[in-house]
Amino acid sequence: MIHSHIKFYIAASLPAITPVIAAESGLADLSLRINNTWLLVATAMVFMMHLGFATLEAGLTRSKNTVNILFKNFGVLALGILTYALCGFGVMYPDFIVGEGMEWIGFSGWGIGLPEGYDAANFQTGEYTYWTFFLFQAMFAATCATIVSGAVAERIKVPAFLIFSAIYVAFVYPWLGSWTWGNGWLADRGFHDFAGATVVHSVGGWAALAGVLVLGPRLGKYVNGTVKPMIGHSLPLATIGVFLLWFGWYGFNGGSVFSADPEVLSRVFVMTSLSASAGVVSAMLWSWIVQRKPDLTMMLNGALAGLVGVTAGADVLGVRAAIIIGTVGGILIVICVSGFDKLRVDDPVGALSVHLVNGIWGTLAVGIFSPGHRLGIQLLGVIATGASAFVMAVLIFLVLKYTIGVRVSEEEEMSGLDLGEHGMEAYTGFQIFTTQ
Amino acid sequence: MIHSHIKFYIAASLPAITPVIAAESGLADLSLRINNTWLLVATAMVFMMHLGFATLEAGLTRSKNTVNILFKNFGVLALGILTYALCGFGVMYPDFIVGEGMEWIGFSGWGIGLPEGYDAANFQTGEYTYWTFFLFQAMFAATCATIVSGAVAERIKVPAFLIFSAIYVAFVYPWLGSWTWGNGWLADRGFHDFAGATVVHSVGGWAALAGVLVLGPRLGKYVNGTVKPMIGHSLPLATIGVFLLWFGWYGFNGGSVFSADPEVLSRVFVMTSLSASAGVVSAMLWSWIVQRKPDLTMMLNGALAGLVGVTAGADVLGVRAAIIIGTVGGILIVICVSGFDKLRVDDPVGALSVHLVNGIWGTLAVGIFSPGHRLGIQLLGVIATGASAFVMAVLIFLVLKYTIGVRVSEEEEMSGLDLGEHGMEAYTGFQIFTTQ
Amino acid sequence: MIHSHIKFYIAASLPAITPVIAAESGLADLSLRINNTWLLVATAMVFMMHLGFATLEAGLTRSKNTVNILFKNFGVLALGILTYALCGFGVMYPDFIVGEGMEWIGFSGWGIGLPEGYDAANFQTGEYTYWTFFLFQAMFAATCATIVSGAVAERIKVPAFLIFSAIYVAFVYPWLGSWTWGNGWLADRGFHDFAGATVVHSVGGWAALAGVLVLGPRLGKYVNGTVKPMIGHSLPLATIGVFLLWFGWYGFNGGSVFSADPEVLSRVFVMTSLSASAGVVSAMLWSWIVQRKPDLTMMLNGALAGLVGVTAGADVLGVRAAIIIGTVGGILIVICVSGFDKLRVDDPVGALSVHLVNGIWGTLAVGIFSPGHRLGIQLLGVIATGASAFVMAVLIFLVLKYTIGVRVSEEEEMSGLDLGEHGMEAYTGFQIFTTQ
Amino acid sequence: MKLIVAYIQPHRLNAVKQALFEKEVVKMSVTTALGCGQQMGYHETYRGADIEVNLLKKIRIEIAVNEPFLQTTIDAIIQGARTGKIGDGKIFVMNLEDCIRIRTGEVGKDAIG
Amino acid sequence: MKLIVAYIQPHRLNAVKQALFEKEVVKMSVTTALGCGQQMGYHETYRGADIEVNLLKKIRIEIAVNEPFLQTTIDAIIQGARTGKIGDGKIFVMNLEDCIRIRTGEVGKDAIG
Amino acid sequence: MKLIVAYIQPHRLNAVKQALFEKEVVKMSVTTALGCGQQMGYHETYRGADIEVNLLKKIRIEIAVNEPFLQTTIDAIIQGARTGKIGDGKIFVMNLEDCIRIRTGEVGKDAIG
Ligand SMILES: Nc1ncnc2c1ncn2[C@@H]1O[C@H](COP(=O)(O)OP(=O)(O)O)[C@@H](O)[C@H]1O
Ligand SMILES: Nc1ncnc2c1ncn2[C@@H]1O[C@H](COP(=O)(O)OP(=O)(O)O)[C@@H](O)[C@H]1O
Ligand SMILES: Nc1ncnc2c1ncn2[C@@H]1O[C@H](COP(=O)(O)OP(=O)(O)O)[C@@H](O)[C@H]1O
Repeated sequence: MIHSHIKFYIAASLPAITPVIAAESGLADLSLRINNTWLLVATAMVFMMHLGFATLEAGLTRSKNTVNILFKNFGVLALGILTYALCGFGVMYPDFIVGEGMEWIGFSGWGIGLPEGYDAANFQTGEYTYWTFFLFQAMFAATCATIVSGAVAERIKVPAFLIFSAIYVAFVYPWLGSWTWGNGWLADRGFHDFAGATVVHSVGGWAALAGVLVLGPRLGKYVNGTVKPMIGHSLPLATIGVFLLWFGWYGFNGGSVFSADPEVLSRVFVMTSLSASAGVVSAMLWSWIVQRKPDLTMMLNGALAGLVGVTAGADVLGVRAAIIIGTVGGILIVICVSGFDKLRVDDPVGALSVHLVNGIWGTLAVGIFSPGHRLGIQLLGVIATGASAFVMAVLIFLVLKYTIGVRVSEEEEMSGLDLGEHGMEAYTGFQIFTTQ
Repeated sequence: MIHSHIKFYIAASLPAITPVIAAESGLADLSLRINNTWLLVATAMVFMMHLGFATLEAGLTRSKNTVNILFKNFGVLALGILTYALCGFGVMYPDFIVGEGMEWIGFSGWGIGLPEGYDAANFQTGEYTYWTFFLFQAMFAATCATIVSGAVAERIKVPAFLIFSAIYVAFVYPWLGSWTWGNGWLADRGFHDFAGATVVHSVGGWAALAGVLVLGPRLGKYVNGTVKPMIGHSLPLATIGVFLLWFGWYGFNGGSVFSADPEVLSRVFVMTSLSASAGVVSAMLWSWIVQRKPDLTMMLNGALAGLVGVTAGADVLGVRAAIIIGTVGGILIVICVSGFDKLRVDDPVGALSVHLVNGIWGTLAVGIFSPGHRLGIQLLGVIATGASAFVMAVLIFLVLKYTIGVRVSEEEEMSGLDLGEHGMEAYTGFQIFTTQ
Repeated sequence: MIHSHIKFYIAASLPAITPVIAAESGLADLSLRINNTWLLVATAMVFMMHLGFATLEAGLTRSKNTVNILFKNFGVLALGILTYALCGFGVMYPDFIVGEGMEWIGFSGWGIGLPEGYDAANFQTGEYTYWTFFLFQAMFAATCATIVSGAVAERIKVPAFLIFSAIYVAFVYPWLGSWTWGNGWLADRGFHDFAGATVVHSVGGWAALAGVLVLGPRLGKYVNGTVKPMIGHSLPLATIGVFLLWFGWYGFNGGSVFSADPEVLSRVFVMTSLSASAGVVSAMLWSWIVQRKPDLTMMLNGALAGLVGVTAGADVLGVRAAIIIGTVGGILIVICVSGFDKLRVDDPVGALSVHLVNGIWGTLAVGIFSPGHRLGIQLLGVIATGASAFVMAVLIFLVLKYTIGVRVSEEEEMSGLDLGEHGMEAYTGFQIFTTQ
Repeated sequence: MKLIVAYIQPHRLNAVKQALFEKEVVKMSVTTALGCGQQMGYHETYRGADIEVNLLKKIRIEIAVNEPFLQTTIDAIIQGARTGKIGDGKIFVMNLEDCIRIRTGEVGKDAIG
Repeated sequence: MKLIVAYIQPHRLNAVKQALFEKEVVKMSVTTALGCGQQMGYHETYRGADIEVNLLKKIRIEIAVNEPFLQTTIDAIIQGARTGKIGDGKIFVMNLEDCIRIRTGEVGKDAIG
Repeated sequence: MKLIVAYIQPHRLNAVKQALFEKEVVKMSVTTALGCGQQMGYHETYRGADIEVNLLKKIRIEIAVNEPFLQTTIDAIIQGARTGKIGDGKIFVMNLEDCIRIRTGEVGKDAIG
């Protein structure tokens, strides 16, 4: 360990024979070094979003399903990374060379790895290595699957969820993503989705909607025309989750700059912060007016609304637009959370209001506020991506429904998926009312 | 996304026509790139301190007030960022150009934004962009408000807290801060407060003291001359909080270097760690002696004492001084927590002992241990900033008290602010004694 | 604060008189700046692992011992940093100049600090400063002690644990570590342990085994030949812990590159992620088969198994090897957790299966999968380091046993160490069955 | 006056409350409990080791009633709680000698409702 | 011997304990409970939906006493618990047939105190 | 029929269950409780302030039995719970007037077991 770095250092400083050339290539080398390191730090931050999702979703659901939701969120991260490595990455970025080193899996061309003689560092852009790019993308892919987890919580069978996630991350998400990020037809038309309000969040949101519709509402949620709230069991967990998501979003949006360019990167950080803050304050005030008391869970979702919304255009929007996007997002949350309930669309954690609705809103907002982009194209991207995502998600869920089944038995749902699916309790020893 | 970086890269490497000049400007560009990226990472780490405060304060208070404290800490972050953008930043750094792009708010010169033709990147110092500097400062401002939250917990009305925080972040904190950091009169006299032991922590601590005094102690805390402990409901939450605060402090102190200068930055990291560690060990031993058992909550506060203490001089102090500062800080915690109780100053989370007392101690310690600084000037800074902060905080709280009221009703206090202010419970389903 | 950076900036850009030389030295300076900053960020990430250990171990033990485990994990971090500064660092890196500035402690040559006239920045390698190197190493040292904490949980006396940790961090860990990392005899023979699968994890694991054997199993764990599971009280806490450990591992492995070299660093990130993911999936499937339900706690340990395993060779292994290491690790977890129970080796949190078993497996795997390394040497390193660690740990524990005693009284164990050692409850007010 | 103690399945509480409300029995006290009954428990594994779980989550309801309400109340509880599966629970009836409303000091039959 | 069961407001527990201690009733057992009584509950909103909360947090105290202490104990509970507001709670009295101290095996009146 | 209520030390629950099972008393209901008894509590400090802890964690067991089982059950509880130290707990016995099995509607002696 203590020796190993020395060779790298020498590599960087030795070839000083022709100083000017050395300085030139040294500059490029250092530039790569900075940008790549930032991107890896950003990757680790996006990783934290998965803990954020896990705790947020656990907090907003009932204690009898907590092990299950932690399981799903943790499992889908691992499964997502592996699936994306095996196949998703190749689908999403057709121009990247992949496939060497994994022929043993049975399908040449799949998997990740550099062919002999290629250099990960100066692989394509000179701003980051092949490996960095893969991992950052893999974290995004897993995020998309995690969004579904919360919406289908408290009733989906574990195998159904895992299979759905694997297929979605392996094929659907990367295929749709390639339209915008893989030099596809939406990119060609000028569709702008900076860090994935549509490509990640809406695509996840549409799958969540598909899941919710195929599964139906939780038992006892809508009784005789009234909505029976099923209250989340731990708001500290939920709050921890949103803080971590916000933290991770600096990596999610900041990493999407794909370099450490000071001007752009710092703008992205500021716009992200302002939009999130505006989402919090507007959801707070709006829920205060509508529900007569300021609702913590609405504020938490409000922050996420602002974050999702600004994701589409954090690189091209100004202070005013960021604040407006967040403010509208916060209000949308309060409206949509009850709105979906009125439509009997049962989304335990507000994933649809956050990721789907605000993913759409944020993507359109780029067309509204950024002079360089057209609302029509933005709308096209939203519709094309959304419709495809929804149709495919519904298809997968329906196939699962009529094969292995998607929903746990009534009895299991009543006693909780923790006992039913995992034979475990989240809080052993605690005396807890599991009457809901 | 995949394309967008290319232009930045070209910008950095293309103008290689006159190599030497290119190397020169390339070096400056890369230097900016590194420093700015570090500062943004540090900003995200300071962001985490807000989660730290939220969980620490929630953990050290009773479960019937948990939603309320999470609400306050989460809300004040968002409100703080927005308020600081709207006005605080302009007050604190009068030399920075602000105000363009936000005239719509109604007061020209307020808000943030760069005038046409300015370049955020090489805005002033060449070490970081305008936007980076703003956001880092905004996180600090919100920190100051969050300190108050814990001390006034379990009895303050939500509107009173939010209004106080907004005013404090918009005017008081930045105005006092400008004396030291905005090229003000204390800076001129050589007052040294590296990362804000006085400017942030004491200023927050004085406001906390003002709030505590205006509010009075919690019902049932001091009965017939005896102190009735009101025990925090979740020490895991509290412990998570302190770990996160310590983590965030690397960004708080490390970012305050305002560059990635290796020598200074690494010293700051080490001194921060040593002082915090010394605070833990000394609070552990001291509480072991005084209370006959080692007290986890004292250790947690002890770590924070060391962190606050070293904040004033982490850039100029050595190993020995850092350890002494932490050691004294840990002892101060154990003494002051009971001391404030004896004075019937009811601070549920120990915010005064941590931020106020150790903010003062750390600032003075610079005068004691650093040859380049004078104790007299340090004392002057402590007194001038402290007195002003305290007087203004008392004034604001008194105005609030006699207008909208600052304290919830006795009945609400008994049944808990979660139900009273928010109509929500933090732990739905759990059977919890809310007898205190 | 706002002024202070200016001098550093000048230092970096001014000496441009002879441009070529300036560019040369500027490049070296910037390279140092990047690498050093990355290493400090990695240090902060490793710091987070301590929160990860604290929450994981708290979650997997019973609520009546939660304060105690938080105390131990928090205290050992502080104690570890101080002890390592006082003496461990000097033992581990005999070639580094230490000892100045701490003679007051009573033993010249101990402590940390730079002699007059030395420059921390270009101290040895030019890739990071003296201070950075120390702090990164100190975090590792504390990690080693923390591993023990979980295995001996729920029955060890606080003073015994603290004294053991201090001695282990001060002498045993650094001495054994110096063989591999301090230019010692194992390094000379080509033993490869990239980031410490043996040097940190196994060394911690052997100490854990020693502690478990000297202490004996928890009361009521093995009754009449059957294993009575003592179920962890909070799986959300445990899950948070593993997420944080995974996050921190990016710093643990990534920092061990000891530079921001893009190629190596990004490979290390990817291999770390793949191995962890494979560990999760394989532990999930394996526990599903063996226990008939997928076990969240096994998955959590499975992730750690993958992480520990890949730690030995993340810099030299490929995609395939990383996935195999994780897969085997996940299966090892499921087998070993029950295996140790069958041997009546009572390890409440699975620390032995994770750190000891997978530390060994990962170290050997380097010999299997990396062409440049020999299995024989790897085995030699495992045995030499392991045997020495185990013998010394047993010795220390035995001395403690026959002097101050290592195990709490039966009565205290029944009512919980939180009351016995600390006079505090972790969850005040909650109605909890403490019947186990 | 009688004191009724009923152990029911947690998820039947709402139905029981509903059934009681319909019979205008609106006063009751509820706690959680662990119960061991005919439902002999089940086996689980935790980290590979076998666990015999024979204390299952139950809800304990305590209702004080005047005699005329006794049967109605019992019937309502049964109606709300019965699923026909093992574990549905038990109802216990004890004699209640006195009842006092703390607020007013009322005693006996008047205090119950 | 009698068994007293009292439901009180959570935050009156300290006052009740105090009042009992003054009357030298120092033995008791306490649990949390949810209660539904005259205090008909209240409405809340959670994420925009209406919740009817009619099970409020209460404290359940169980005290076994010998007859001579019965009235004193009841009075002390009332003294500590009464605020005059709806929700103050109820006291139930049952006959206690036997009482055994596990430690010594003492039975009856001697075992209670 | 009798209703037995026993307060025991939490960590004796397993032993009590074991002892009861051996006597074929397999039905019971268990809750947590805080108890104040001869064990007069102890003093702690929290953040430097003194706390008088006099409500200690206990387990409350409720068992309905037919008369012939009464003594066996009591003996089994004592056997499982006794350590000889203060705080071992108490057993209370009340008359049980009726018992109904919700699932089948059986009443009385048949419903208990
Ligand atoms: N004899 C008893 N004493 C105390 N509690 C009992 C007794 N019998 C049953 N219970 C309670 O009732 C619950 C349901 O009992 P069970 O025998 O499973 O019901 P069922 O016979 O309707 O299937 C048990 O879990 C326990 O809490
Ligand atoms: N008939 C009853 N059966 C069981 N518990 C009761 C009954 N009446 C009251 N309680 C308990 O007493 C508590 C207070 O009752 P409530 O009628 O609100 O008191 P008050 O009449 O003094 O205002 C209730 O929440 C409930 O727990
Ligand atoms: N008179 C009583 N009324 C209600 N509960 C009691 C009474 N006496 C004892 N208990 C319960 O029994 C527990 C043990 O009582 P204690 O007097 O400490 O037992 P022992 O006399 O065996 O040492 C108490 O904590 C309390 O929960």
